[in-house]
Amino acid sequence: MSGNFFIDITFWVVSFLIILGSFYVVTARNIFRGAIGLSFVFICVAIIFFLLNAEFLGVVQILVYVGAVSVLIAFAVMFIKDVVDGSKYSKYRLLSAFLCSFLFFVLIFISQVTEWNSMDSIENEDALAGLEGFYFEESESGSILIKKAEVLSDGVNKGVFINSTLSIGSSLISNFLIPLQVIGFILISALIGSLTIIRQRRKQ
Amino acid sequence: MPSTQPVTVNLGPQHPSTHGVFRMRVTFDGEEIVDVEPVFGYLHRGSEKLAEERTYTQVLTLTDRMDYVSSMLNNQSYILAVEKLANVEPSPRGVWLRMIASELQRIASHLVATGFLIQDLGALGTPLIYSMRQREYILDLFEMLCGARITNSYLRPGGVYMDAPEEFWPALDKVLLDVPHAFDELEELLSANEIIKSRTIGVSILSPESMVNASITGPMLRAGGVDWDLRHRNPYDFYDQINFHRPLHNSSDNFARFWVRIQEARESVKIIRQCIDKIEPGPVRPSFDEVPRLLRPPPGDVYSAIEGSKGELGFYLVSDGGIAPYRCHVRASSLINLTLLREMLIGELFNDLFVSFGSIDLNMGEVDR
Amino acid sequence: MDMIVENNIFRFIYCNLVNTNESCSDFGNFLGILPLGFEWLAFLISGFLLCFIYINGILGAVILSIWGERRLYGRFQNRSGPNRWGPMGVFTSTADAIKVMFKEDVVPVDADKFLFNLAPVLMVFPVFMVFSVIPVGIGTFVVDLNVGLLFILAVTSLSGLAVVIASWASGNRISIFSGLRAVAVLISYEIPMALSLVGVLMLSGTLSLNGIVEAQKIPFILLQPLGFVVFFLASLAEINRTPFDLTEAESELGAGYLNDYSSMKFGIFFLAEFAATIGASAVIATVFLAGWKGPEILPSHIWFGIKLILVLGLIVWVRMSWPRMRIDQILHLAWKGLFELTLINIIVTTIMISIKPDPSVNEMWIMAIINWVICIFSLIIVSKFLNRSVKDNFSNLKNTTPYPVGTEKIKSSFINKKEMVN
Amino acid sequence: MTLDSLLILSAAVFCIGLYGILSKTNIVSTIMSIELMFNGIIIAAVSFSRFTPSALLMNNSFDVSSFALNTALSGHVFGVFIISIAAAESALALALVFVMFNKKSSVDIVDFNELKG
Repeated sequence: MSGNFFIDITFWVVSFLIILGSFYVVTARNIFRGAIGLSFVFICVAIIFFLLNAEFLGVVQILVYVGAVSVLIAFAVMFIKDVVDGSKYSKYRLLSAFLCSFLFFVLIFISQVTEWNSMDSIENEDALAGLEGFYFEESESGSILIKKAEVLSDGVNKGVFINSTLSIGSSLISNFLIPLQVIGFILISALIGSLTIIRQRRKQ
Repeated sequence: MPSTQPVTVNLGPQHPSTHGVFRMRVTFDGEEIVDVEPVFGYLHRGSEKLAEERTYTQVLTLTDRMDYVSSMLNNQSYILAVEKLANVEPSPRGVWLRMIASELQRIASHLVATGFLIQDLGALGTPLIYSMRQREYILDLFEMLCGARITNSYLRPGGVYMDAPEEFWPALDKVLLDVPHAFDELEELLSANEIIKSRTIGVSILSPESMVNASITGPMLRAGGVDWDLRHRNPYDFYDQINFHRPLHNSSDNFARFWVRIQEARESVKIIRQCIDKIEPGPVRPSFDEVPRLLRPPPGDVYSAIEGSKGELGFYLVSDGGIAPYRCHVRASSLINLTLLREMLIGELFNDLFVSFGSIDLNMGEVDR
Repeated sequence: MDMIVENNIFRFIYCNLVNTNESCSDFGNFLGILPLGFEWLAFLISGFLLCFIYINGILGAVILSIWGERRLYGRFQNRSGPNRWGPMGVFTSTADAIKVMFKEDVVPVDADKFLFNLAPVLMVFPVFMVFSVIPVGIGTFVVDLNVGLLFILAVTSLSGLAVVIASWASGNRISIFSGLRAVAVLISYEIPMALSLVGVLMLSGTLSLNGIVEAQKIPFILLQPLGFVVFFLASLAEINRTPFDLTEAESELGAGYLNDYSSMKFGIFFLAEFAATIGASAVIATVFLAGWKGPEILPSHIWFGIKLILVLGLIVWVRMSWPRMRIDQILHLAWKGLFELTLINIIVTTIMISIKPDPSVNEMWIMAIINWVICIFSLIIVSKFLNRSVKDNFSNLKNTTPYPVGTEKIKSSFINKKEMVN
Repeated sequence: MTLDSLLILSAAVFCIGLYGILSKTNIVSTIMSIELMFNGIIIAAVSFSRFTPSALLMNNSFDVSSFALNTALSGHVFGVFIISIAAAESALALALVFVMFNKKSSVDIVDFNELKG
């Protein structure tokens, strides 16, 4: 169980770093340092994704969040003045701290009380093979059947959690096709919208 | 545009591409230049004041150090002024020799200017080294003539210091064969490269009117279509016996300036060939009986100008009858060509700042003197 | 575990430490120093050793590549290049490294000291991470991620953050200029860079670099010429090489964001830059030139090295010959030129795959010819489109009328002799 | 690494982000806090998809098709959606920051109180 042990240790260390980094982001007076702390949190979250076998999501997290969003924020910080101690508290600081910690405990309580479905309760062996092990795909009268593979051979696929990229891709264009299109429209309208906002100022 | 605040940046005096020690306080709006304030004087050595303490021949060595990439031309301008002031009649062979030397220097200077354009555009030294290699051959010729490569002090009142050695003439022929090829190479580099063309054409345009008003001279003026060349308008030495074209361009942008320089260097090769044809044996300078080492010109003042590699290069000398000039003033072409720097740069991008600056082809030694 | 066991170096070290039956028995005899039950220790040690070997290999390659690049510069520029220290000057870079280490480490007064020191680290670690997924030979890699190509794109985008931090933390306006330019260029060029790889992904069907190498029956440069051109230019922009070296434009910004760095911090930036160049060449060699594949007269590592050096030489050649582009031209090229080219590439590849889902080698050659024709035509069209604004200004040169100044010759000779008044 | 610990982490990041939004007046800090909240949500989505099976897979009598397997990755897909939305949101928000800064040369939300009745 050496693998699990290392994964657990990494998880606890990284979670600690995430919470520490998040606190730094919301308390730092220097906005630029806050932005850098934010990108640190993003990287740590990507590590959590890697630990959860979500390689694709982890890589996208680094690509989009660290490579684009936090660089954009750092870029924006350069344009505003009073960066070094520009991040001030409002007068509701204590109230919001109380509210947020209350919400935090409520969330923990709910998550502990709720009985979540567990992976252990799956009894279908083919499903387990499809999720984490090796499996065959057999197409049979319109639906695809998953069979557990006993011997390793070329036609064997890895489980959806081990090789998630393929499955994410296929579900994006089958189950989630319409949300995908909507996301595309949102991205384009955001692009055009932000350009329009900037250009309107330029004319004046 | 209110959306961004202008940023003022200090560029220089220690900056890799200010062609010396030059300082500019540039105000940017984003990447666009909105204001330029040139600050110079970091290389001021008081040459004009020092000239008042030296004899007329010794002042020659100061002129070498002014524009150190075209010292032969500085020498020529100064010597012409002294000859006019002291009524010296030069000997013909000396004049032909100094014409050859000064045209060679013009080629060398234009090679440096063109090489540094491509360097300023961001090429990593390869074009610069190619043009510098060609310049080396010309400097070798100077070494044969006078023993020095850069600070020559070759000319004397009435001619030159000494005659060219035997091996000079075949070497000169070889260089004259090579130089047009080098310029073909450079011109191809300049006018066939998409990046260079798109970065220089239409950048930093100056109108001929403004250039004439600012008394800008030299290749910069001729790139704007003004046909003004002192070798043609006011022939000094034996330039009236020589046929040459004056290349003109009409767009007055960075590309035109360098195109004009390259064509001009080609014309220089033709001028040198004509000089070689016309040169005849004889003394290279009058004897010391006619022109003594210690000149004492009669009181008076004189202004004499030549067409230098960067524009009109003039010397104003005042004599009080003594062995040293009472006052020596230089009309430095680099300094006067700098006057329109602000007009050239405003509205351009940061990337083009040093390209436009380099297209003036200035030399800090001459600007600050 | 099964992913890592395919790795030859790792397996060699691991099996020499612990000789377990499952993964080691069918590959010959191993020492087995540690007793069974210490697999976790062997796992740690062999992982550490693997990374150690890799990082030192990269550092050695960087030192060698700096030397080789300088020698090449020398040849391009008609001079000898470094030749004093060691045979043919091999140790010049070593001497440089030692010199850099002993320089004084200056931190500017205005600098944000923590971030100023953090930036070199952030700059260098993504570069090493790029190498971790690249197979440099059969079974020679650190890890074979199933999202390898995307991982490379993600990790290289980190260097943009490092540049921003470095430029901001220096507290220097010229550095901030450099940082702003870097952000604009990096964010713009990430898009064509990622899109140019889509054709490769469609052909190979996998994101893993090992899978991409194995999928190349003929090198993808033949099947994806447009993708290659766009990826090459975009990676030049990502590693700040000429003609896209706006960030460190010596003739304008001095050294850009490196202005205030000295000593080993500067050395680390320098190292990261050259390592990034090697990394980009390695990615191009793997994705477009079939990586370690080649005729079996030479070992796979040698083939990879040859291809790497070829691409590196191409980058050096470009750097030596081309001047820098202006910032607006660079951004126009990304958005108006390369972006369209990638879309053309994707459409063409999609059509071809839908016609021939599983082509044989001969059919691939036909596809390659069609692709090259399309590539050349689209490049010509796009370059014409981009160059509409640039016109030759020789057209009206013949009928130039000189500006009417000084049309008559100067008659007086400027000489004015008079008595001096003392 | 269990579902419980991941949910606690997610809730913590979410609540810290909420605290940042409520307590800070600088708009850039607010945007950064929003990004933190997004991240907390993605952690929750991915961990649910990793540790809880969908009802389709729980059903033993159902044929395990690849459709059913893909539903196991809904959390990942939602993570991708959230990330893209966050990218669009941050671009738009930063454009707004520029505009606000030009208008009042300040990025403090306290200064933008023109809408109050």
